[in-house]
Amino acid sequence: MSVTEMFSYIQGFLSADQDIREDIRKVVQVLEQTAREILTVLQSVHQPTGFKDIPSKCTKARELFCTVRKHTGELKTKFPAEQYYRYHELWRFVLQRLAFLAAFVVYLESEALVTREEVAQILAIEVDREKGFHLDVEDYLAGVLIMASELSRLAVNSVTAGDYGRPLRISNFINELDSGFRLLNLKNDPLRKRYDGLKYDVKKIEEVVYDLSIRGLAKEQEQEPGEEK
Amino acid sequence: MSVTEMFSYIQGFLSADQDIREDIRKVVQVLEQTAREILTVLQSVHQPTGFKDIPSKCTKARELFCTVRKHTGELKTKFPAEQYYRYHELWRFVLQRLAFLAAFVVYLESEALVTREEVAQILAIEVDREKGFHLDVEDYLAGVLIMASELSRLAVNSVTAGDYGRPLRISNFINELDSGFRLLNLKNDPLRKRYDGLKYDVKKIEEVVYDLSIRGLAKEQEQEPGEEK
Amino acid sequence: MSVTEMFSYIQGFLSADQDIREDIRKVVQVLEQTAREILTVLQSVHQPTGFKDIPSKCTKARELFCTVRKHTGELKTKFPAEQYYRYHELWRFVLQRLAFLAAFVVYLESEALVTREEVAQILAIEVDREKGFHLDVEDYLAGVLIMASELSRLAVNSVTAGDYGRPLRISNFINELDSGFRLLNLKNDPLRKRYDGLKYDVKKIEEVVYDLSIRGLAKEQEQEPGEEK
Amino acid sequence: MSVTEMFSYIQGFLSADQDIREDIRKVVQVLEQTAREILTVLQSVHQPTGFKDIPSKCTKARELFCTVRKHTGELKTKFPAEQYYRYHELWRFVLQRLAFLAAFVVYLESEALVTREEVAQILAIEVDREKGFHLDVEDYLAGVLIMASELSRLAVNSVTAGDYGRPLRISNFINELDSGFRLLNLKNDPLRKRYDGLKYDVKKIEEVVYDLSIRGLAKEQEQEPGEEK
Amino acid sequence: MSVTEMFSYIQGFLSADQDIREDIRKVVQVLEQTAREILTVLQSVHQPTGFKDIPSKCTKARELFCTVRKHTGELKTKFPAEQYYRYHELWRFVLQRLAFLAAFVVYLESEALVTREEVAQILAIEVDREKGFHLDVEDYLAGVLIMASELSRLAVNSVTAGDYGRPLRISNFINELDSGFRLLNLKNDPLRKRYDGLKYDVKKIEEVVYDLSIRGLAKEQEQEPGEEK
Amino acid sequence: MSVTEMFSYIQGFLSADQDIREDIRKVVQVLEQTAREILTVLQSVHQPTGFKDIPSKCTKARELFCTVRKHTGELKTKFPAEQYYRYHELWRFVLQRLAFLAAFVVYLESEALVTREEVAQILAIEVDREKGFHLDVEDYLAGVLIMASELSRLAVNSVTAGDYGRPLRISNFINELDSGFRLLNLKNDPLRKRYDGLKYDVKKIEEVVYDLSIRGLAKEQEQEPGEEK
Amino acid sequence: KIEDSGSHNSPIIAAFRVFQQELDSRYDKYERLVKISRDITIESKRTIFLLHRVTSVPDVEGILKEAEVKLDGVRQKIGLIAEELRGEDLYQFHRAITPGIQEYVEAVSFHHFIKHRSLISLEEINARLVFIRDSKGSDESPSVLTFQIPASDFLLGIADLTGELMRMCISSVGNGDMDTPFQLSGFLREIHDGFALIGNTGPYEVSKKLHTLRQSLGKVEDACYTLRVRGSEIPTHMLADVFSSRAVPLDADDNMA
Amino acid sequence: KIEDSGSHNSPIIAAFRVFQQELDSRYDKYERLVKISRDITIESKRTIFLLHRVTSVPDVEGILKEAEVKLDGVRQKIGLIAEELRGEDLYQFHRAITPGIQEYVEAVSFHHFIKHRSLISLEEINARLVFIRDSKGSDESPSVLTFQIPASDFLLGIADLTGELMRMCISSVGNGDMDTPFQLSGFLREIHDGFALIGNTGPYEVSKKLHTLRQSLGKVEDACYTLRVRGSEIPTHMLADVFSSRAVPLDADDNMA
Ligand SMILES: [Mn+2]
Ligand SMILES: [Mn+2]
Repeated sequence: MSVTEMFSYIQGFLSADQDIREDIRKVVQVLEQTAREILTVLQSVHQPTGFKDIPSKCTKARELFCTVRKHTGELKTKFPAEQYYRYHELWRFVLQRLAFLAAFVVYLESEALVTREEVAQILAIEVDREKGFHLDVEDYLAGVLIMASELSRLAVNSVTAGDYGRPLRISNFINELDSGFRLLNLKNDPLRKRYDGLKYDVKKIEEVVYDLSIRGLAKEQEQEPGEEK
Repeated sequence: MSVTEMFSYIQGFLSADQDIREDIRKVVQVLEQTAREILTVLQSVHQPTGFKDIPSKCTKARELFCTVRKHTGELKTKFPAEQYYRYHELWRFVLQRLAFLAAFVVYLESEALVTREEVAQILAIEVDREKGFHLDVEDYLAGVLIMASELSRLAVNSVTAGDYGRPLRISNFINELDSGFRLLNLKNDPLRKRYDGLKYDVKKIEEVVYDLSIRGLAKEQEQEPGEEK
Repeated sequence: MSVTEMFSYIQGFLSADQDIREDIRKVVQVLEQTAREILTVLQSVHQPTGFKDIPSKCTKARELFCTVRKHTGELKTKFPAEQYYRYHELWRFVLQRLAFLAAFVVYLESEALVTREEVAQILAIEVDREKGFHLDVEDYLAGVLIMASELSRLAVNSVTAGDYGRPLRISNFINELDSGFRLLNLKNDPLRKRYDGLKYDVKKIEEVVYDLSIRGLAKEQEQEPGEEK
Repeated sequence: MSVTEMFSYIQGFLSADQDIREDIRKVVQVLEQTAREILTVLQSVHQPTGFKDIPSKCTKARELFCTVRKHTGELKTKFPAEQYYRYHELWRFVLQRLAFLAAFVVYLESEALVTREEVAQILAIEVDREKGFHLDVEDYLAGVLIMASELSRLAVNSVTAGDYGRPLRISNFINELDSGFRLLNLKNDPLRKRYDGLKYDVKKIEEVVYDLSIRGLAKEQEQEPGEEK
Repeated sequence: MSVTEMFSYIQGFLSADQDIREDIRKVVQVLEQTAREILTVLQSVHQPTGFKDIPSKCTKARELFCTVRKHTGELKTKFPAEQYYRYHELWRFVLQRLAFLAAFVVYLESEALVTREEVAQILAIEVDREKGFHLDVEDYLAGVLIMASELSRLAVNSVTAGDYGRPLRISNFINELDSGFRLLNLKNDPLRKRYDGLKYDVKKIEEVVYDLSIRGLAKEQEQEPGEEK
Repeated sequence: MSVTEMFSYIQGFLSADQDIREDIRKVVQVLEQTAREILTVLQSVHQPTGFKDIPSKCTKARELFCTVRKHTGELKTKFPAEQYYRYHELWRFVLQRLAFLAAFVVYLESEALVTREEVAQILAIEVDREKGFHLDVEDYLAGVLIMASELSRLAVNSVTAGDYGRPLRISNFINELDSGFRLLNLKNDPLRKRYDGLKYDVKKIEEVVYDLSIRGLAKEQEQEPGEEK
Repeated sequence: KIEDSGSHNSPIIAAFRVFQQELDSRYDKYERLVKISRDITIESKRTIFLLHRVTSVPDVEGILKEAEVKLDGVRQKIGLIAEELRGEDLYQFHRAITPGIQEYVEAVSFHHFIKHRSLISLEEINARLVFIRDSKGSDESPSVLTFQIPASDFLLGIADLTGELMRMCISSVGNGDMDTPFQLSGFLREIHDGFALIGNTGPYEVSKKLHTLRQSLGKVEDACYTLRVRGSEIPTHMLADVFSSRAVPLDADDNMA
Repeated sequence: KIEDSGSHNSPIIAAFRVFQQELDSRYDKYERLVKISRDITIESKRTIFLLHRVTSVPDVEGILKEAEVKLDGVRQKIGLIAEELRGEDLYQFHRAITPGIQEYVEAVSFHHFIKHRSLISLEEINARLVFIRDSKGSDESPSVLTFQIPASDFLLGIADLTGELMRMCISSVGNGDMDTPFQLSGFLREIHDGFALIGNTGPYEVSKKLHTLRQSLGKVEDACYTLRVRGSEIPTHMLADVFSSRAVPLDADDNMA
């Protein structure tokens, strides 16, 4: 085989790879668009009026996740399954965003932490790598941390909207989350940096609770959390 | 499952991954050490006296590649085969170095371009991803480009050592390589940057040939290349 | 001795050094794990319910420090005693964290500043360099500064928990600490940067005290600090 | 003059510059030390007890400014007067600190904004560049802005100390300062950034005034500011 | 003076500085244009035919320096003399170019090193900082080094033009220059980097002299340098 | 129109713009591929054997330019004609390469500088912006500068191929080009940087001519340039 | 002989003289546009600066009118740009004018918000950038020049507007204005959600500003939160009283300036 | 009452006074070491500078002796470091002294190379860093102080040495010395191969210098190549002649300096 033949042959490899990347990129763009739409729906909970119809917003978001599932289904077909990590970077960002959105919906619905299994189910992907296109555990955790920072914003805005009970509940939830993360031995990577940000969210929410407490606003609500939910 | 249980469970995943990385890193370190030893052997061809016993140096390098093969064999056992690209960055650098060294040995022996198959064989790894731990095509190309820059140095030093025929042969070889690379549609990545460096190697070698030509030194040798080899 | 021999000889030094570093790193990782556990225990004092059983939390933390002492004992054996500062960077971070945790426990127990001697004793290390593995004064001070920022958080949360006396006592304590630090002629180094952060802690605590004062909540408690301690 | 002589002569110039920088750096270090001492004296006004003897603290600070003047006097002798801007960066930081301290003393004494002339006089330097070592206008402004943030802290602490009149006076003062700065067309430089911080100081002080107002604490004191001074 | 008046007054200072910079920039642009014209005139000495009428080219360049002097004259009026170093960076580049051009003209005329005094005179500026707008010694040296590299080119081209005596004279000149620079204790700054390039100019010229020597072309001309000049 | 509607409306603009960019990018990729093929054809003139059949290589390159014209024709249809500069950056790079290749072909054919009109004709585009998709003057100049550096390489290789007359002709050509560029008042932009590189090409070619001159190889050829062309 | 005369008669030199003219006239136009853009920036910034005074003085109308006059002046300058770009490709000189154009969008949208409490549209902005010019041939009818602001500049200007809105909010809180902060937070949230919808599909510069936008929104939300929390300690009507009594000395002060 | 006296009698303040002393004495020592190190750097650089003259003057021995005297002076300064570090942990102050120590290694190994054409060993360097000091108590026997250069500083100094060797090679070519460049290229290649063997196992700073080292080697190899290629046009003995005839005016010039 001459040098020219050899390089022509190699060019075949390179083109195939570039085509796959191009295909993935297109599906990811569509996913990003849908993710942005879900975000727009959910962000309206920060509006003073938004607190009233959280359930309807969640329903709407759940509907949009149908579209997401269609596209994740498509994504899987674009590359050989065992090369997940070869192209991981291409969808990593959007998958973390989607995990965040799923976690946020679940929190708004039930004030509970979404599990990795639930997120995978909402996105119609797998939990175990062996079974196919899956949700990497680090991407799940990144999504959860993005939600934590959204919750600190929610704590502030719920006070503005006159809901004095929610911050306390958020505070408890975030504290539990913080303890959970403290169990993990994170490497010095982007996830670690994101986790360092959690400290600020915790502090921020504690200060909201403090402001309510010192004015005697926390107590009065504490008595009736059942009714409010 | 409580938050705590969930995070404990996740910590299991993270530890497993970290252990694999640690194991890979250790083997890679040994490979790097051997690669450095091979390099030391081969670099002595740049010495004025080194031109005489290139064959014996190649033999010695070939022996050291036995050690390499032992360690590449070990490397494969350290992680699930289908997660090659998850840990690719960990061995990428050393694999490119080894590809370079294999290419250099083959060039010194036969003045021919090593094929990807030959490199894979020298390192006892696969060419096709499907068959197991393989030599990624981009890593093969990176190794070849490192060799090109070593050859431009060799052209200079062979003149110093009084061998006026070699630069001309290197020049032809590098030109062919350059044409080969021009067939490739490289992305804007590290490989592309490395390839941009090839231009300088080509120019450098052409200037050596020029220096010989203008002094009538290239011609006289050209007549007797058969004897010299 | 040839140049090559000389370099081989020196490589011997370097490998030995790297092995030591690897050993130290492993022990440090274990220390970090334990430090994280102690932190989890102590963090719970920020919870509204946590204020009730501070003593029991301190006891639990004290127990975990036994494990710490086991590992610091191990750490000492990993390198020649007189080369402490050669490897200082490797354990510096975790030692500062441990100094912080020791200082925090002591503060919670007695509302007093832990001395360097006490920290050293809790960690089963020395105060004087000459005597063996010791606690560098800068690392002790760094630990104290980390605690200061934890105390500003505690001041906020003690108000939430209905303890209006503690912020005032913390304020006095932090002010004294600030005066102490102002005696030091710190260079433009990490410690200096950390100290610059103290300003914000002081301010935050002052604002909490202010919030109590203006609502007449500080006064009433001020009369009975003796009883509460 | 031969080439050699010429270059020897030139070497003289170059060494002289390096020597000057070294000399300046030494004096600046001493100035920083004294600045820190003045700060410690003035910081104590934030203490509850500190409000009583502000005059004595000012007196003490004024005394320390004598030392400052000795060193600024020395500083001037270290370089040719017309090369002020060549070495400006070397003393810029400490001069801004000193301007802040001078401004703070004057405010504590008279609740008035120090003029550039007064600062220059306190530091025994010039206002007009033409007349010698002077206080650059941007450095004066930086000093004033540092003081503004110190005053917002003072407003908070004066409430804690039971002085309810001071915050209102500080509020008026800071508002006037803010109006002044609005007149300046600042470039996008460090000074601009510092000025952006002023808004938060204004806001903080307004909040203190608000807290006093709604409790009817502001009015009663407003009538007797003259007595209190 | 009220705060408002004071700040209005200060705003005047700040605008003045910005205006000065704008004014200086305009004059510098014109100077750059003229410098480029002088360069075009002098560049033609590298042409084979250019060697014949060096004197006429120098005359023409000298004329263009009249324009330069007009603009340097203007430049001085744009800012207070004692703030030279405040705006130094604005004209530094063009002044170095002009120093180079002056040095090159003087060399072509007399084969001697221009002194700083001469450059200053050609540009109608001062040597002593005290006397007004001056030529900083580092800028003078930078100009001289730019010329050195131009002379190495001239040595090559004078051989092409058949002038075999000039390279030897250039060689002696550059060697003397090199000895001069060795006397300087340069910091690790741009000037030092430029000086490191001088060695390569020296080497290149030596190679030309060598080429002439081995062909017996240098000697014959050496005897008649007087006539040629 | 609500804020949301307004943003949706604008997103319409942005999507349309992105689609156009995607379309352009695809055509540009094809153009790049063809440009690389033309380059491969022309590069072979640097080979010792390549000097013999320059005309046939030029013919082959001319044929490939037909393909280029097909794609430039396509390119024009991808965006509104009057928004050329909106998307300029997308094809700028390849257009400069093509201008270089056209200039190189023309130089090899006639040893003359291609005009802007000729390049435009070879690429089947316009010279005047008003008439449609055109060749920006800066891109034309960039192409010419790329050719200059290719010619310096050609000068070296023509000596190797035994053609001693060509370097001298290249030298004259490049010098003229240099004078041309010196007329331009280039801003501090990429073109300016590229032009700064011309200096090195000029120097390199001068050194080749020097090497020929000192060996008496230039003279003998100079007598017969007419015949050779 | 050839080499010598070369630099004077050669076709290369002749061609380069043409390029010289073309480049010089292009660069000159570019420089002129940069200067106009700089003037527009300065004048727009001054307008914004002036508009910020609405939080501390009673005569809002007067300030709005004064700002309107300033904006008219800026529009005259944009007319100069339109004239320079007559028959040109706007995007060829886009880099020269984009800072000024963005700053104008910021100023005019700030003015619009204060007056109408709504977001100005790109069409509304462009509708005021129509210029009537006397033709050069004096007896021809006057020609109409328009300037169309690119969507990306509009977006970038609006992104910067959010920073000004945040500043306005902080000042309002400082001055005891109880309504503006809440209005601002709603408005800012709408803009924020709009940008979130666009995400990274817009030009790179927009994505870069998203972080600052988010920070501004956070500051405004914090301010509203503070008002609510503090307001909880006192009935709202009292709150207004408290601050209106404070407003007087402030005004007095400002009138002096 | 407590707060007021607090800043004077509190145990915290008392403890911090101790820290103040400890830190000040540490920082002071650090500063003193930085100054000594700076002196060592300057004097070592001067020595290197002086040694470079061997390529252009005939009296190599004289220069070597002069350099030896300078190096003795530097060693005295290293003695001061040893004294400061008596009983201390060298690595605590390593950052203060490493620049000077590296520069000394560079100078002393350069001197050694010119004299012996070989690489000085770490042991040879350390053997000369033994200092006899009179004990403070005057009637005790004099004490012996030693200074051991860390292996990493040795390596870093040698890495820098290669830069000087490259400069020496370029000057030698310029001055017509035919042997030195070839000797240098062999020597440099050995050092280069040595560093290649160590690769990235050494400290980070060493890896950082590898690139420069490779460049220096390239320059030296190019110089030898040039000599060989140019030398091919003339018999070697003639070559020497050519340059020796050139050497005279050069010397004359230098004697003037
Ligand atoms: Mn703005
Ligand atoms: Mn050095």
